[in-house]
Amino acid sequence: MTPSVLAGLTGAALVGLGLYGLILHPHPLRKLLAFNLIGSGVFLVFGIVARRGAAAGFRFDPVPQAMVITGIVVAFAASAIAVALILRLSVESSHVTLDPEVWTKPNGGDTK
Amino acid sequence: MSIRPFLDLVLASLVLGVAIFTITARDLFAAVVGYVAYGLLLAFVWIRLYAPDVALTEAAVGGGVTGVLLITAGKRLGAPNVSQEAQPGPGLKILTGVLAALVATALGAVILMLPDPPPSLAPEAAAAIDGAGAGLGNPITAVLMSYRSLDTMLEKVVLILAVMGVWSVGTDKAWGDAPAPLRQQKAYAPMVFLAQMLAPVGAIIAIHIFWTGANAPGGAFQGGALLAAMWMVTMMARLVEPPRVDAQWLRLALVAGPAVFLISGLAGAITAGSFFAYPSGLAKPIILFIEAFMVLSIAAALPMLVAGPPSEGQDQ
Amino acid sequence: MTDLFSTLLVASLATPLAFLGACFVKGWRRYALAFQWLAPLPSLATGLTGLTRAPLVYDLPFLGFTLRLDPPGALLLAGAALLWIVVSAALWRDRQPDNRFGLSWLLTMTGNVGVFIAGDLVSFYLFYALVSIPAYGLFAFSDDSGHKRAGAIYMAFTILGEAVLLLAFAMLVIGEPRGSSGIVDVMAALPASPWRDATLGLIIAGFGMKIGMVPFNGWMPLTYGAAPIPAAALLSGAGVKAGVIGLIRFLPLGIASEGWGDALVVLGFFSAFYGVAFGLTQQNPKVILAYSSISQMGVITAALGMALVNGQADASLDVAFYAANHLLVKAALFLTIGALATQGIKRSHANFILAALLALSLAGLPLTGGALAKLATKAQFASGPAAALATLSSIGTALLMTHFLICLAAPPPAAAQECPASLIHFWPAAALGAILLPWVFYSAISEAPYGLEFGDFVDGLWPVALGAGLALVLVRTGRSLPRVPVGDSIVLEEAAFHRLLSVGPSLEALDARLRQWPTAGVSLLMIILALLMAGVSGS
Amino acid sequence: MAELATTTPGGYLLVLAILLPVVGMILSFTPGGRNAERVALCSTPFGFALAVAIAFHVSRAGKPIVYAVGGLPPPLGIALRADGISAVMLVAAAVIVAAAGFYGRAKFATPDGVREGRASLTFWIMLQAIWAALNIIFVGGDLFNLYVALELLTFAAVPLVCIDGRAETIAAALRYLLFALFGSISYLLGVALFYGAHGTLDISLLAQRVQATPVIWMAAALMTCGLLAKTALFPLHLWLPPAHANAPAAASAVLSGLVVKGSFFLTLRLWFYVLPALAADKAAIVLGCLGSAAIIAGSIIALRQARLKLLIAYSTVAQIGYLFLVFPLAAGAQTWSAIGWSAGVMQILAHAFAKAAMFFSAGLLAEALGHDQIAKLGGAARVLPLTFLTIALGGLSLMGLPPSGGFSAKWLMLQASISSGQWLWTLPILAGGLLAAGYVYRILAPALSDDQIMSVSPPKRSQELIALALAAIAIALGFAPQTFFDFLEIGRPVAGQP
Repeated sequence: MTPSVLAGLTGAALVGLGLYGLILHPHPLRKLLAFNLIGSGVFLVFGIVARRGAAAGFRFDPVPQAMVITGIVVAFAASAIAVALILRLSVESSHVTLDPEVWTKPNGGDTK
Repeated sequence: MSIRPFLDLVLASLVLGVAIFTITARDLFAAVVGYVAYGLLLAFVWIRLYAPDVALTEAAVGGGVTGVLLITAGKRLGAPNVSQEAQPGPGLKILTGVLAALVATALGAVILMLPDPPPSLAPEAAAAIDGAGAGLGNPITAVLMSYRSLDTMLEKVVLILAVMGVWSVGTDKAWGDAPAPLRQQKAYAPMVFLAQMLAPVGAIIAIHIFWTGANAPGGAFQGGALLAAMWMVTMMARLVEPPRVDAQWLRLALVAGPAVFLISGLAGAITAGSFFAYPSGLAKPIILFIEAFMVLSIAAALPMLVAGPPSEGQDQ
Repeated sequence: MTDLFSTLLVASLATPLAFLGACFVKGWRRYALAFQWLAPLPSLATGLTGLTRAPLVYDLPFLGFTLRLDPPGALLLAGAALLWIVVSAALWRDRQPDNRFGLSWLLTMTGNVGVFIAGDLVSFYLFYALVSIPAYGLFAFSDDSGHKRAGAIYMAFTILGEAVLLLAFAMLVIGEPRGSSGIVDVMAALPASPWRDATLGLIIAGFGMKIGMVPFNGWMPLTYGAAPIPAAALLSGAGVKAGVIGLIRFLPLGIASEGWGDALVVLGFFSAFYGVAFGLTQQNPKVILAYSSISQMGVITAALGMALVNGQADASLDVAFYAANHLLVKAALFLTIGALATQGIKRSHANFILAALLALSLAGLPLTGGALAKLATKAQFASGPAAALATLSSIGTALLMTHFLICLAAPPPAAAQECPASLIHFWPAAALGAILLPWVFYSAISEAPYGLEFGDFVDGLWPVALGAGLALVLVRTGRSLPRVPVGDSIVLEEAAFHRLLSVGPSLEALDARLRQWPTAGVSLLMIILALLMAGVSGS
Repeated sequence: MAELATTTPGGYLLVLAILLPVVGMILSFTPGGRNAERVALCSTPFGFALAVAIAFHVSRAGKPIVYAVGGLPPPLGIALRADGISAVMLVAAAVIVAAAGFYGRAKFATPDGVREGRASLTFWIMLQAIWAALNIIFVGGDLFNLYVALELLTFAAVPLVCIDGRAETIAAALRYLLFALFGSISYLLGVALFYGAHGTLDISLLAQRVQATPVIWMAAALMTCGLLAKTALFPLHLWLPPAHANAPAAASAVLSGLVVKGSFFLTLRLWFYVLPALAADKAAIVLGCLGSAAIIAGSIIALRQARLKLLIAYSTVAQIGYLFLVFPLAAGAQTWSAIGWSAGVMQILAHAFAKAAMFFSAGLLAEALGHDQIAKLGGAARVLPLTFLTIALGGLSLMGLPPSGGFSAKWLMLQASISSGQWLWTLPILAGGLLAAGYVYRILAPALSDDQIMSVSPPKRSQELIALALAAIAIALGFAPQTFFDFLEIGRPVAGQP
């Protein structure tokens, strides 16, 4: 098993793990962690694609690697916004939850 | 038979083990700490994949800055306040587990089925290196700054947007004020000392990474991220406090990178016949020039994303 | 001359549209509504001109609409325009109804004019919707719960009919190989269309809802019961004819098609007798007239069915004449309710006789327009069981109309306020017009002479007399008829609908479940796997 | 195929259409303050002009116009392409963004006495960012570039949801963000597999290279699912009703009218432009079934809502369902595919304009009456005639009654399903129309009745007119001539002849 295949399978396993956590963890911060796990799994898939693409004197295909760098930044930006929302939610309400039942009161809602 | 495959296997199982811990840990904070460790481990995987640029980025952002972000958040949240009924039942757990495993298996299977010989743009990238690639020794920088410059420019726009998004979560009253300090308590003396020592050294290393990024692993993003980390360290030591969000210098620093990128991209239409093209011969200096501003923007954006929205009474 | 005629044709549509446009200019709205009785004038002229001419087709240069006027359309257009002019003029002379009502009125009028001259599927559908949907505003903008119920039921049938017709029209247009959506073209292609039977079934169901064909009849008595008299006169007179023209246009009359023809005959006569039977159980004259409409529309359906059986292409004009007669008489009958309910018009014998003549005209009383209408459909009901059933339906109509006249003796008190004073003064003229005007039209459409011989006279008279006599017997023997709620079967349909509504809460509960994060996540994974399976197994 | 890789005349306009809102965003952020509003509003006419110019060029060329960014053609570089549907969507986005801007001015003008307000600055920047992201999505030719645009779109949309800072809006925004991230990561994974399989992410190059291998199916499944999550296709709609119903009206209109169409547009691109060579009948049926479920469930639940804005939001869930009938109805190269295709694009446009108009009106109504409870709308049409006229016109299009874009869409969809022999799709199409009539009736019937209404504060006439104008466009779409549908065909790959 070459390192790249191993990394690819690790990536797939990370995606699976992350999906499990993202779906089941009730706390949004835990969901965010799980999202980042999936993200790194996906980047690893890019990584093995890049590694497999070694050619023309390069030990890797630079294009997917560049995409990973862009992807990491974007994922970080997403995490930052999510964290800001989670923190604000914890200030505004005692419930840090995504459970829709808490928020959809039959007569609640905006009155503007 | 070398020891390498064995080491790879150990590394992979370590990464997976920490990932499993992150998912299964009961305590929120423990999970966050687990994730930070995971980010650092992942950097080693990237090195094994001959991706030092990605490894640097992953270490700086995936492990470092994201780590600070999550740890700060975990601390501010305190004990998670999740009621028991929100916990999924065993049936749902099994179903989710089976489905997630199926997706992961399918993914693993198709990864093994990827075509051989593998397709690659490496030959094209190599061939273009002296033209559009501006003779940059680091092909990744060439991809980021030239071949796929539109992506990179947009990614910087995404960062500004994210900063604005984070700021917008604050209250109306606090608008214009500074974000809350990264640490509420007074900093320990050793922390202050560390920051005083580390920051200048880190800054120099950051500039070096950016500068060598043209030809060696590294580049604007990695350099900027390291610079950002140094700013964050000094903020955590409370040597400096986060700036006010309506400070013009801050806004200018945030938009400098994408703005300069945009202007030179537009200018490319005149000087090089196409938007986001560089005039031959001048390409490398122009790219370095743009990257310098991007370092600045990244160094400003990442700490602001970590610091969070403006907070009332945080007037400097 | 043809150019002048096309100009008239375009003006028939353009004038109401111009009035409609004027309603959106603030200062003009009042006048546009008050003078909207002028809007159908070009239609009247067009209709009269078009009666005796070859069909005219005119493509509007913009919008892609086609206008087409043939004699059946012209006949109904002229009748409808006349009715709109008379009723609108009287209504707005009396009072200034509010904008919602006025706008609904004008929209319904536009649709009613348009539906007779639409030449392609899309514009027909548009005008058909326009004559049906805004009519809601003519009776249902009320805070009274009964009116609201009638409005809701009317709307439900209307929209359901629209949906059925949309599917039918889509089949028609797809069945036309050259991509034309002209009604003539799609109908020419229908016999060869692979979707022929489905199309015809949908056409009959769709227009059946508009003309109150049993079992889609429940809305009609409710609506006419709720509508103020002028609105009821227009809806029953002109509005319903949109369904008739629909059947005329979209049944392949020239091609013998026994199965569908027989089905229509059965459906039609069933409606005809059903309307009589259930009308007899009612006491409110407006509701009785509604049941009479159900019955009369049944006769029209049966006539069309016979035409389909025999492949009579020219039946369209005969049926249109029958419908035009019903248009005038039914509207005049509604005005009769208002007229006799007020003190303004004396309940003299003369007035009552006039009302009786008008009512029995519907049953084909000799020398009235109704007799001509019967004569016009003679070709369809020539012999055999159909002829017997037609006679039987005349008897039924006479019976029902006599029952109406009896109930008219004590009209509902509200009827007086519903009917504008000008219309009441005008009523004798309107009634006479409704009885006599068909004579004018008849010469234009048919060469078959109306025999004034004694034998014919007796042939026409005995069913009417028999029906009237039966009604009187019914009164004498006492009211042992069961009380049926207005709209009969609608009560059951409403109950079924309410049972259907109970799907709502369970679906809402399901939705709440699906919107849980874990469920949504699981759904996502399942869709990934489903798409993967679909792809891998399909290739 | 080289013609899709090199710059064509007019191609530079594509770059300008993307950069205009990006520049606007940067100028709004720095120096900020009142400037943001001015920049955003001033750029809308230019954006509209650019979109029209692009449409003109596409129409004149009769084929897609292309720009190779940096002069570097794909696979190494990124190409931008505008075909018929791109051009139409660019124009629609420009109109709706401009309308939202001018409508939003009443609420989001920087308050007096303040240099810069949080909500104002956020609104103007996010509005332009959404515009930029949509423009990229409409003309992007590279799947990874489109990923970045998709993220830009999400990051711009989320803050608009919670712009008023109430706890439930923040929870709604968080749900939206996290589920959208779920979707984007799934999309990105598909991108990785595409690259791994064929070494390029350029749409037209991929279209030539793809083969029906498990890798490609996995990639397509992952990307589609990611896009479905962002489009809120039932049963992945958990985030949409709270997010769209709680955002301010100006934002809801853009979110419901345009933002969900962005990810749907990419789904179209994926199946009809990247994968036309694949026999995807079964996958198309899966999508069609989900769409049908969305129509039925979304409409019925809309019928049961107590609040107007929630009703409109659920109506969006239902109307999104119609969009997915395109996949079975426009697949392949049969005569009916073109009809199905026209129907799908018409549905996008009609819903975008009608829904934006409805949300604008719902906002005005809530402001005038102080609530948006449907049960308490009795008699409201007499005091807010223009607002209810707008709701009625928008409702006409949602119900699919003529003349309206919604009618054209359903009319064409029915034709496509009949002539393709896919009878079953006619049922949800018609049932959805009936149910839509039901919920529109629920709003209009009490409002038009004689019930008494308490006094109201009249809304701004200019805002009412903006909403009415959008509804009028939804109606006018019903008169679209054949040349319009021919225009939509420009650049549509037909299976078997890439």
